[in-house]
Amino acid sequence: MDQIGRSVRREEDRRLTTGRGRYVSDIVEGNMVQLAFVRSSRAHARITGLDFTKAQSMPGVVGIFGPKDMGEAIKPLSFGPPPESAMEPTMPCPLADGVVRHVGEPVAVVVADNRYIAEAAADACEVEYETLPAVADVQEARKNQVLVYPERGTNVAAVVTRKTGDGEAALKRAAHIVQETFTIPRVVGHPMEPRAVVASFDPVTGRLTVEAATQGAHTVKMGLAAVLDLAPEKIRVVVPDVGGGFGVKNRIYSEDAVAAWLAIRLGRPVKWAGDRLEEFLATNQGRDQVHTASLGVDEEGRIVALADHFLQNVGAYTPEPLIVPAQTATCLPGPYRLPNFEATVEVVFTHTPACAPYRGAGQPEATFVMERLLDRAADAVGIGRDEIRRRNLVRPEDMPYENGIIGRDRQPVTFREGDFPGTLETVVEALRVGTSPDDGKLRGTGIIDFMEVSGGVLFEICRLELGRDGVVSLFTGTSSQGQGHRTSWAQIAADRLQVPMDQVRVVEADTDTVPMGLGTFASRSTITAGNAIVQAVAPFLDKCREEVAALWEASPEDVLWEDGFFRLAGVADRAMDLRTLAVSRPLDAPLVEASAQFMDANTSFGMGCHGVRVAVDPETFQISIEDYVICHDAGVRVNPLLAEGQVFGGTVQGLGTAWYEALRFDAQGQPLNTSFMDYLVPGSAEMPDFRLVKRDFPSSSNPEGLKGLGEGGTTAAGAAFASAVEDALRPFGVKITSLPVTPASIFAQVKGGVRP
Amino acid sequence: MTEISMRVNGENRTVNVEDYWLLADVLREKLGLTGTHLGCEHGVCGACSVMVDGEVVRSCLMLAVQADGTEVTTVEGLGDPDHMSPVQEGFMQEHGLQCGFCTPGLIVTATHFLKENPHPTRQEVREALSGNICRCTGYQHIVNAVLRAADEGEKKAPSPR
Amino acid sequence: MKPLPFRYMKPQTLDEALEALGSGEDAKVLAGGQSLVPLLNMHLARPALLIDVNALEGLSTIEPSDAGLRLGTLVRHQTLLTSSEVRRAVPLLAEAAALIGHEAIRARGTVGGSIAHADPAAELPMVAIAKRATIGIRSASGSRRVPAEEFFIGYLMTSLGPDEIVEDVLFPMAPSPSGSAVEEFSERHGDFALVAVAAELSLGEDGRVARAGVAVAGAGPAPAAAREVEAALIGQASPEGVRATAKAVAADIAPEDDLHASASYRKHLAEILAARALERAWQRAKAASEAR
Amino acid sequence: MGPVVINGQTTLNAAQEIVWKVLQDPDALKNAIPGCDELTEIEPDTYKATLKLGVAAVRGTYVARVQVADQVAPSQYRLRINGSGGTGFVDVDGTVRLTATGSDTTAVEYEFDVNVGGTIAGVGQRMLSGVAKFMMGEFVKSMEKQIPK
Repeated sequence: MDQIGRSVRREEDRRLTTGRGRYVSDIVEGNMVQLAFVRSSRAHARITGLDFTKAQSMPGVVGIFGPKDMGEAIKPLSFGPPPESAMEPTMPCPLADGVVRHVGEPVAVVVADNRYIAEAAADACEVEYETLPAVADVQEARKNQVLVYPERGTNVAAVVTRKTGDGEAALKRAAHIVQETFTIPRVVGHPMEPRAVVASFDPVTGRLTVEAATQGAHTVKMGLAAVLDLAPEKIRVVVPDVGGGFGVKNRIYSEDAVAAWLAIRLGRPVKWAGDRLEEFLATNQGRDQVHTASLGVDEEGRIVALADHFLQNVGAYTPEPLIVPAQTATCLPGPYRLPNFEATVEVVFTHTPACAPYRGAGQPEATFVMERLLDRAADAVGIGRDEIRRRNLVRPEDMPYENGIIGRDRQPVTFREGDFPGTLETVVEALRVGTSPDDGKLRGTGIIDFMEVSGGVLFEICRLELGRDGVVSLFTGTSSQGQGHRTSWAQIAADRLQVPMDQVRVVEADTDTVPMGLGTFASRSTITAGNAIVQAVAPFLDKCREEVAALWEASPEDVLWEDGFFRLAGVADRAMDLRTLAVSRPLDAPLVEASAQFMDANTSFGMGCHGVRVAVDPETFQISIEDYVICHDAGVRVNPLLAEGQVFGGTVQGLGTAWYEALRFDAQGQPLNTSFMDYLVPGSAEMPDFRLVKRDFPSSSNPEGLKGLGEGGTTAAGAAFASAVEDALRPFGVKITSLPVTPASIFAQVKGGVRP
Repeated sequence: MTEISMRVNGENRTVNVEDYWLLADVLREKLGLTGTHLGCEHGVCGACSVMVDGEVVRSCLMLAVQADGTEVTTVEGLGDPDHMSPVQEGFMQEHGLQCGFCTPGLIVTATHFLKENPHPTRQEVREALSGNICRCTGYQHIVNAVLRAADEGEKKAPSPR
Repeated sequence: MKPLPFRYMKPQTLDEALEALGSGEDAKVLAGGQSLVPLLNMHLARPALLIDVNALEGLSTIEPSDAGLRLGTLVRHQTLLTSSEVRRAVPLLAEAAALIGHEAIRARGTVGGSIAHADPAAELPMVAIAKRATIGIRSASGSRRVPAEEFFIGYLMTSLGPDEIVEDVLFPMAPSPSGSAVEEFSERHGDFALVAVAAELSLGEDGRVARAGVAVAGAGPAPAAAREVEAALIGQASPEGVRATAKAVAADIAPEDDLHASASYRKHLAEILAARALERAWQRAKAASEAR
Repeated sequence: MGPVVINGQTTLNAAQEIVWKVLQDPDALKNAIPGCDELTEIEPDTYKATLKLGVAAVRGTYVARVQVADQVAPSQYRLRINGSGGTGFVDVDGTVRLTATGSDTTAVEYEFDVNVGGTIAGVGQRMLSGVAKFMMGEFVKSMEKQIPK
């Protein structure tokens, strides 16, 4: 029964489309209390007084707690070291310990009968601040006039360099050098479900159960164990339906720790369901880089060298200070032959919320910089924007192509499969189709290449268990926030077990079911869990074979597995399927189960190309997308429909950063647009219908040929959109070097320029 | 506390509410209808859309006391897992949802829209849904889903995969 | 983001509502709630008493008369879109109403609510100014009518007293033949306008513009009447001539830089949108004149 | 975007000494600061006040510290208001300068930085500058009214 490659519809959709989902905020338990946090209105201040008097007397308030009440639990949050960690994380305490370092940092917590009362009481809590100087802009912070951590003496948290060949020195040999400063704004991930957590404590067993809207159940478990000084086995973290993650739910947060601490202290179930404002202020954000980059090419437009110096604003607290900037540095060369390269990044603290991995995690930034430079270089050489790419892409005959830069799997980035120039041509051809009306609008196209870096981050475990009813339960530590893992994982298992899909039950993200899991991030789940599932099947079937042999009083070696049936060698009518095996076993027979741990040692690289045609109103500079072609190597597509959904959704999220999104701060670190009225995200009316062209090359980096594809759309869209808009605006000579590209930002450039 | 009575998904419900509670929270917390989601609580994202007396409204912008005496339809009232409405079925078949959090609001909005405009164009669907933010799907599959529901499964929807 | 506690009342008569409003308690009127409730949820509005006027009789009427089209304060935006009465009498209103938010907003939002809230980027205040509408105001001590231009005084600020309520808005009908148009620029479908322009032109016997009403939203702390443009329009007799008057709009508005746009971009947009609105209004007026 | 900067000048028909006195008078301050119902001296030249600030439906109550400082009689002083409440904070800091332009006329020049933080800064950007200017206008108008004729 071939299941891999089929667009199986998701079973959970029956629940989710009829309002029967179960998200954390939906959970109700007897005697439950709800939380609201008192959050800092200052970006940097010393807290000199907390007065809860007025709030405490409000009916329905159960208690109000400040940092002093939390005692030993007031210490920085932590979790296992990330794979690439040349630098310790700098994490906040669950409630600010004396000093606040960004607007929205939790200062105290109100426990009340419901959220209305909790919010009203939080509103009535009085906090006395001694305001301290603050800095929000990364370039200002780099000047070290205001320090986020005075004891460090500098706001520069770390400096990372990536280099290959002669590096920067090689630029001198180039016939043309293009140099530019690029800005990628601070953006907010904004899953539609704000973060939420429910914690309850059973004093009899001493066990803490936490249901969290998270991408990493074990991450939260280990983090809670550390901050609360609990033995990990005393904590169970379960993940119900989760309303989107995009990287920002892949952490332990202060609110998780406070809710868990309160559940133990109060002996009552505790719920915190964050709201949109809290999502703006207290959830990790993304991007915020400033690059000064130079690309040198020869007379024919062949790349000689790329040099980039950039700043990464990481905010005040940073769970993984280097992941994003290191990934940007690694990904800058893209899918091109690039002999000489040097990138240096300075990671800089500011008084803003943490800036951490968000969908793409460094790749959209790198792609924007490199692809913009290639556009410039094409203009400098006098060749087409597609032509310069044609001349520089890694070719099939170059593979395996090692570009000399060490990636997140601690190995040189190596392109092992694919036809990059072929992919480019496919998109160039597809975009040529279609005409535009003669309506006075300016039109332009953008065609850009990108790499999707997927997997290469540690391991996942898959455990298979044969139930008494014949259903095979599949346990993993990954966590779905919309990716449809239950369906894809069941497809993989059903395919290899040769059973119908409804005979596989997927249980994800329950820390009691597998000893460890890393969670869902870095486009790693399909590769890591997918291979783990396949690798668990063989030992699982071996165990089954032994059981069948016992029933048949035969030798396990004589039991064969064919087409979903166990057969006895040489005996034609002896056959048994898994279901029959399950019901035939004696009641006291041991559980049939097997596990495999797949270590994803090699990153998979999927290459892709986006082609966009836009129309721009030459008077108002209103932009519309007229055509959008995507080719995205996804390796083996387990479920093509779900894969397509990831690509389309990722691309629209990338268009958000490209077109609308930027969280602005004033010089004192006040965020200025913390509502969906002032922080715009993509809506349905402006987004295009994408045309997907499929060219897939199974990964050579893992046994099943799987690749991730959740981030590539986000990675590519900004560069593609900017290129197309700039092309359309050639008559005005507009240069796009920063995102988002808004009509207002175009006008700002045109104002001083020449009209066509 | 005020006692209010509503006809919710065809059933008469009477409940005591605080005057300052939003309709969304009363549906979710007092009536257990958690299909209605709160995504922004300032009337922009559309996740909390429900029908009140046949009109689509944001239940985060309406007080529960204002719904006294009205007929309210939430996503739960449009179908159930065994009897999905054409729009719900369309969302499932076209993969018009990923995380599913914005989905109930979209389904309510789309259901109401198709009643008014049973044969829409793609752009009309896009405009009708433009007050509902989805962060996962990129909207394309949602538009497919609504068109599929409009045509009850066949003609205008993209070719079967 | 939940409202802080307040007291709620739903009076059955206008007198009852006005009495409560005049009681000195910190009270707010709740009509459609599409502007007020977000403010309540964000704790930016913290009234002690909310007076829900939705049950009041006779405030949802649409009445054409010689004086013009009178819209009761509780007429919903969606009704402006669907009412044939409105489309016939004040087509500008129907066109503008289509640009208000999304259907879920229009289904609840009311004419009086939008006028009283006075968001400078909102459509109805702009149309009220372009049409030289008058606002009917009631309090326990009496009633008065205020020209729209005197009603809107700044960001969310109007000449409405704390004890007063908007009872109706009267839109005078344009002498025919006339034509009108609204142009709006927003980044996404359904958003508040960055800038919007509403224009209405009436032609004289000689086929020249005899009367003009032009207003701009989103380009200052309150919707602005484009008096310079209106003056320049009188006597114009060609689409080019009509378009050219848009240049004068800069003198009528005083936008400031904000997060979404610079003052100069807003001025630029106002000019472009005015030209487009005027040209369309002209064509419609011309067509109306030819149809006679 | 930095703080909202509000500056302006006006000429009052009173002698500089009289204007100076009014501007220093806590009662006059109380009447002039928008939404100020009470002003209690907590130490010399420093007052505690409760301010109800806002326009139309958008209103918040702020517990404020009002400080008159750096006086150079009769020509200049600094006024600082630091208010905080449930929706955030409002910090006003500025200087008022008086110059006699005749025996019975005084020029008043002022420049204030207004810093707003918290929810109101994050969701109310579109209105802040306009509202701040409006309120400062109210402050000046009210002060003018309190100059004895």
